[in-house]
Amino acid sequence: MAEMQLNIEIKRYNPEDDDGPHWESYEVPADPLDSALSLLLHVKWHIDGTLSLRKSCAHGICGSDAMQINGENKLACSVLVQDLVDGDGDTITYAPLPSAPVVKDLIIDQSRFFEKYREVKPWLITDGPAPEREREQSPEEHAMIEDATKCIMCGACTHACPSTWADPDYLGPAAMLKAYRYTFDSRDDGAEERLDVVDSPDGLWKCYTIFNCNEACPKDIDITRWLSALKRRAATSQASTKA
Amino acid sequence: MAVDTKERPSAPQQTDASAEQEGRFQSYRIRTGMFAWMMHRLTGVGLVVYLIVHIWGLTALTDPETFNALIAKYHSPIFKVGEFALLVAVAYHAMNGLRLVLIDFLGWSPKQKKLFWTLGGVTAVIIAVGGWPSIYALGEWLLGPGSMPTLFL
Amino acid sequence: MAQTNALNWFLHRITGTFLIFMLITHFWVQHYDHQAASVTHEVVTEKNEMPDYPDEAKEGVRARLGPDAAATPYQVVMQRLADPVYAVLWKGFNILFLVVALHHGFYGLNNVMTDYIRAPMGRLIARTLSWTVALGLLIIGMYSVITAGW
Amino acid sequence: MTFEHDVVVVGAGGSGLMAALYAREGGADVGVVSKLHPLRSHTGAAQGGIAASLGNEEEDHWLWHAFDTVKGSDYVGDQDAIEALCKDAPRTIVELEHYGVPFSRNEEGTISQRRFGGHTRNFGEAPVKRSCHAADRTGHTILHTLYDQCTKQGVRFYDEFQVLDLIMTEDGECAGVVAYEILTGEIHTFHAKQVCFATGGYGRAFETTSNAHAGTGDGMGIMLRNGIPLEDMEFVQFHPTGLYRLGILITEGARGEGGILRNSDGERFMERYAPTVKDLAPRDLVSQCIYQEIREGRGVQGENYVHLDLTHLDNAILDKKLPEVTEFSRTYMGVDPKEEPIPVVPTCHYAMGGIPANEDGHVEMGERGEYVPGLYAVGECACVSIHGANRLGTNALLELVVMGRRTGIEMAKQVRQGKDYAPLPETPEDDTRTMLDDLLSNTRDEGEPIVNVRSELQETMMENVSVFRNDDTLSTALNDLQGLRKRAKNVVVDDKSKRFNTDLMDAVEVGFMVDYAEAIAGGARNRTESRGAHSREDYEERNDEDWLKHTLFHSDGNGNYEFDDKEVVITRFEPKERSY
Repeated sequence: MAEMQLNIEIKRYNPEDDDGPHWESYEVPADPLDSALSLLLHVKWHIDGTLSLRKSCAHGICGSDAMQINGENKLACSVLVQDLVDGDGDTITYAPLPSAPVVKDLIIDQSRFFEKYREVKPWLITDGPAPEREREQSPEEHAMIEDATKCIMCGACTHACPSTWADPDYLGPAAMLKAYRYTFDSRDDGAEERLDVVDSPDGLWKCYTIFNCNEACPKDIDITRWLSALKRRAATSQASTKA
Repeated sequence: MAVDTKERPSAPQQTDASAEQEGRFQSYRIRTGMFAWMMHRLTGVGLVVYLIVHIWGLTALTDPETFNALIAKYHSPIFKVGEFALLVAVAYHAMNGLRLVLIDFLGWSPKQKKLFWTLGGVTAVIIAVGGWPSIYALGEWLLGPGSMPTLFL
Repeated sequence: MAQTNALNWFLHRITGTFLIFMLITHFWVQHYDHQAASVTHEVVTEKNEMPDYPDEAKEGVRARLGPDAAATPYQVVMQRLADPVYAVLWKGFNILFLVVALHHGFYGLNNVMTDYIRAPMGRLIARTLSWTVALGLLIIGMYSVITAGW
Repeated sequence: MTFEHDVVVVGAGGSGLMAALYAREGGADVGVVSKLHPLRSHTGAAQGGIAASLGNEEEDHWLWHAFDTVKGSDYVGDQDAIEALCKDAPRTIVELEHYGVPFSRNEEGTISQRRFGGHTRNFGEAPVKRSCHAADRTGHTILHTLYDQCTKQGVRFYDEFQVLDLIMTEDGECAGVVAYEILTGEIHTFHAKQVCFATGGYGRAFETTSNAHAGTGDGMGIMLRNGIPLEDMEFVQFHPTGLYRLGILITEGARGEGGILRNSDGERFMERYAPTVKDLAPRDLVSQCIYQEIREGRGVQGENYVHLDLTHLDNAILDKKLPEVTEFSRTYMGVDPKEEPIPVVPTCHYAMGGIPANEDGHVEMGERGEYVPGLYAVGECACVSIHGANRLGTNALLELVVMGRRTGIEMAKQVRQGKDYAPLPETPEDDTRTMLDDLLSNTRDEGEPIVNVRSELQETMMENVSVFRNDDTLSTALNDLQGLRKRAKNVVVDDKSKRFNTDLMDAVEVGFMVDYAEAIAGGARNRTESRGAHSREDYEERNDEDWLKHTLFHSDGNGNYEFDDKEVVITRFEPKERSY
């Protein structure tokens, strides 16, 4: 049934047995409309059960299966074979997200990624008691943050960022997008607290508008745009505190 | 009981091999944004080096002999090549810098690719027009006087 | 420790934009001056030979230093600096240019260095070192500019 | 290792996080144990909305909402629970908004609401705008906001710990759970005063499903193995519009915004089946109609799918209100919904049945009020029974948050009132250890790959226990399951390592699947009537006289099972014929 045979190269590594990461190849049947994830599952289910990867929803909303495919960070479930290869016999490469500690095969340790997320106080901070009904927010105010709320925290952006590679302590696009999402929420009163965190040597100013995050984002969020807005906000708030 | 959300019950052991994954530089597909950034850094560092040399050179202003010798040096072929490279670096760094300013200050992120190609075109024109005298002079020197077309000059 | 870089980030972009205009001016005045043989008579000379200046420039130098004076680059520059209005404008511009270029360049360099140096001590050393160099260059440059033509 | 918490919540989707958050706010020390990172939970995939009679767009009343839910359930939902749900809905939505959920807004700046299948004004008169939403990412924004809040409040998370067993004392009290730490392969005991299961649904037991790979219904399997019955498992919801072949969901919101289902003739066939609400009929009905069209040869191009037509909608609506629909169709089918209709087919979507629980989350063994001390269930894995034989769209998210909230509050109250730890048995981890060791010791000689057993199970369930069922198909399924039960014990685990052994967990999950699949097929065979999502070809009519009751499925975990009844609570709405 399958229209072509593809060569799958996977960067494998199990620290329990292996000295270091190494590449392994597999022959896999594929259709143009198969997702990159389904090829991996074919390997895991039919060829080698020791292959380890995270997966869940398989349609791009849970953010489990971000990895480096053909040299770029993508969600395996959201990219199709036809967008990766030209035809029969071609090769697709899979590696874990760059610049992250590897737990096993394609699975990375995300504890540092989520530490950064927690650092930016990613929750609504409000002064005063909550009203009886919902807080009002105009469609325009809502539009300010809507793009940012699409984030699924898959980590593709942060691990695509050369600033993260150079300095793993860099907060990274995902965490700072969260900071943007709450700081620019018209209901939020916590801007100062959050800006204190992102306005740091390992924070906002290491965003050099490289756009790797935008390219990697499986939800097509214009991350750079929102981080620029956050920079302007941080800069003006610094100016007003000094004044 | 104290509640701590930060610490995992048991963190994975960091091994040397897993640290290997964390190189400062990663091989990654280069798209326009990353290309622009890499070139910006490269030209930027180059220009700082040039700036140091250039300012150092200014000390020659105090002494006629040194200054004249320096200017004479500037007219040697190797410096003509350097001059051209300088123009390329300055033009690129300036135009890409403009792109970054537009993105950061005016929120032109959605237009970043268009900006990249447009300003790339402008840079090419600047290099061609501004660099022509150097190319002309080099050509004259290499191929003999009168061998270069006298465009713009 | 107030670790904000907001002001530097802002200045970096402002100085960068400024530099574009300053560079154009700098090039125009210094390197494409119609008195100098740059635009119209761009030449490559053999080692240590002087470029030939147009008659206009030669005359200017002779008028100032006597009929036998040679129109060397130094003399051409000094001849221009002899005009007090030009000299003040030129010096003012160049000092500003110096400051702006140094801030822009060395802040950029610091960005690169703090990306690849992670230890706080290392960062401190790199920063101190680079800004010391920048300060030295500023002093040298200012001295050269201010004393030029004296 | 043993961890102690006042409250341990198993599962970190919408209901788990909600229960954890409210228990924490009520002063309890809370640990959340989940086999995934919480943000990977399947709540994030819920697209269309969450129902509440806020009345932001037009007049609405919780009683109308309750009526719709009762009618939607085909009158087998418990009306006391439904009333609690619909009454609590508005205030819960407002609380979510205060926590920061970025709901879409209308021009007045209040939460925007839209129409959804089965939701009507004035007891069935006409569709009503009741569904609050955040574009078509409602579940996603709720899940993320709840996680943000739990982080803020200091809920302790144990990510990627798979719970494999319940710890029960001899007196039938729950003392905690046993969990496998996927990262290290260690087995841990969680000792808790209160245990709350929020383990989600079992869509993965069917071949075509909108559910995540993780949706393997582990919690239900664990309950059965510990002697706790499952309720109403025969009611399985098939969502009418899954992408053809893939099962990925196209939200009902697409029809709420005006999308139309068409057969091969281009006919809007829902007009024939449900003249009043047409394409916005409840899911059970629409799924059955689609199957009917396909059976009668009106599937598009002779294939077994129909078209969801959105081409007549404004591009602005598709871009603003249904961006994910557009994205999914383009990504996975290469179809641009602005230009051409989307091929869709019913897909296994939601489990109406589950662990019997009341509206405060207490798990009930049999009769009402017969609680299992210290044990709660909430969300899709629980059967409260709000949804009865068929769930209305947007009521699932609502159940997660309302019941999660109520359960969290109840657990915190119990802790404050001095509920103490039940004593741990001497070796709580033994059964789990044995199970895992047995699986790891299987060899290729006697066993087979995990995928074989799982695929066959999914196929037989899809073939025999999906939208239309009869005694023959159900007997076939039960027969197959008997064989699969044995084979599931012999599957071969390739990966023998301790570190992140997903292969081993796959093997465990297949075992759970067989256990509750039997409850689904068995319950369906047992219930000799058609009601809601349970449609028997050999018993086409609803039979209130014999079957206006819940089914309780008891199993010994070895293929021997029996059924028990539980009465349906009726408060206001007497059962009548259900037509739309």
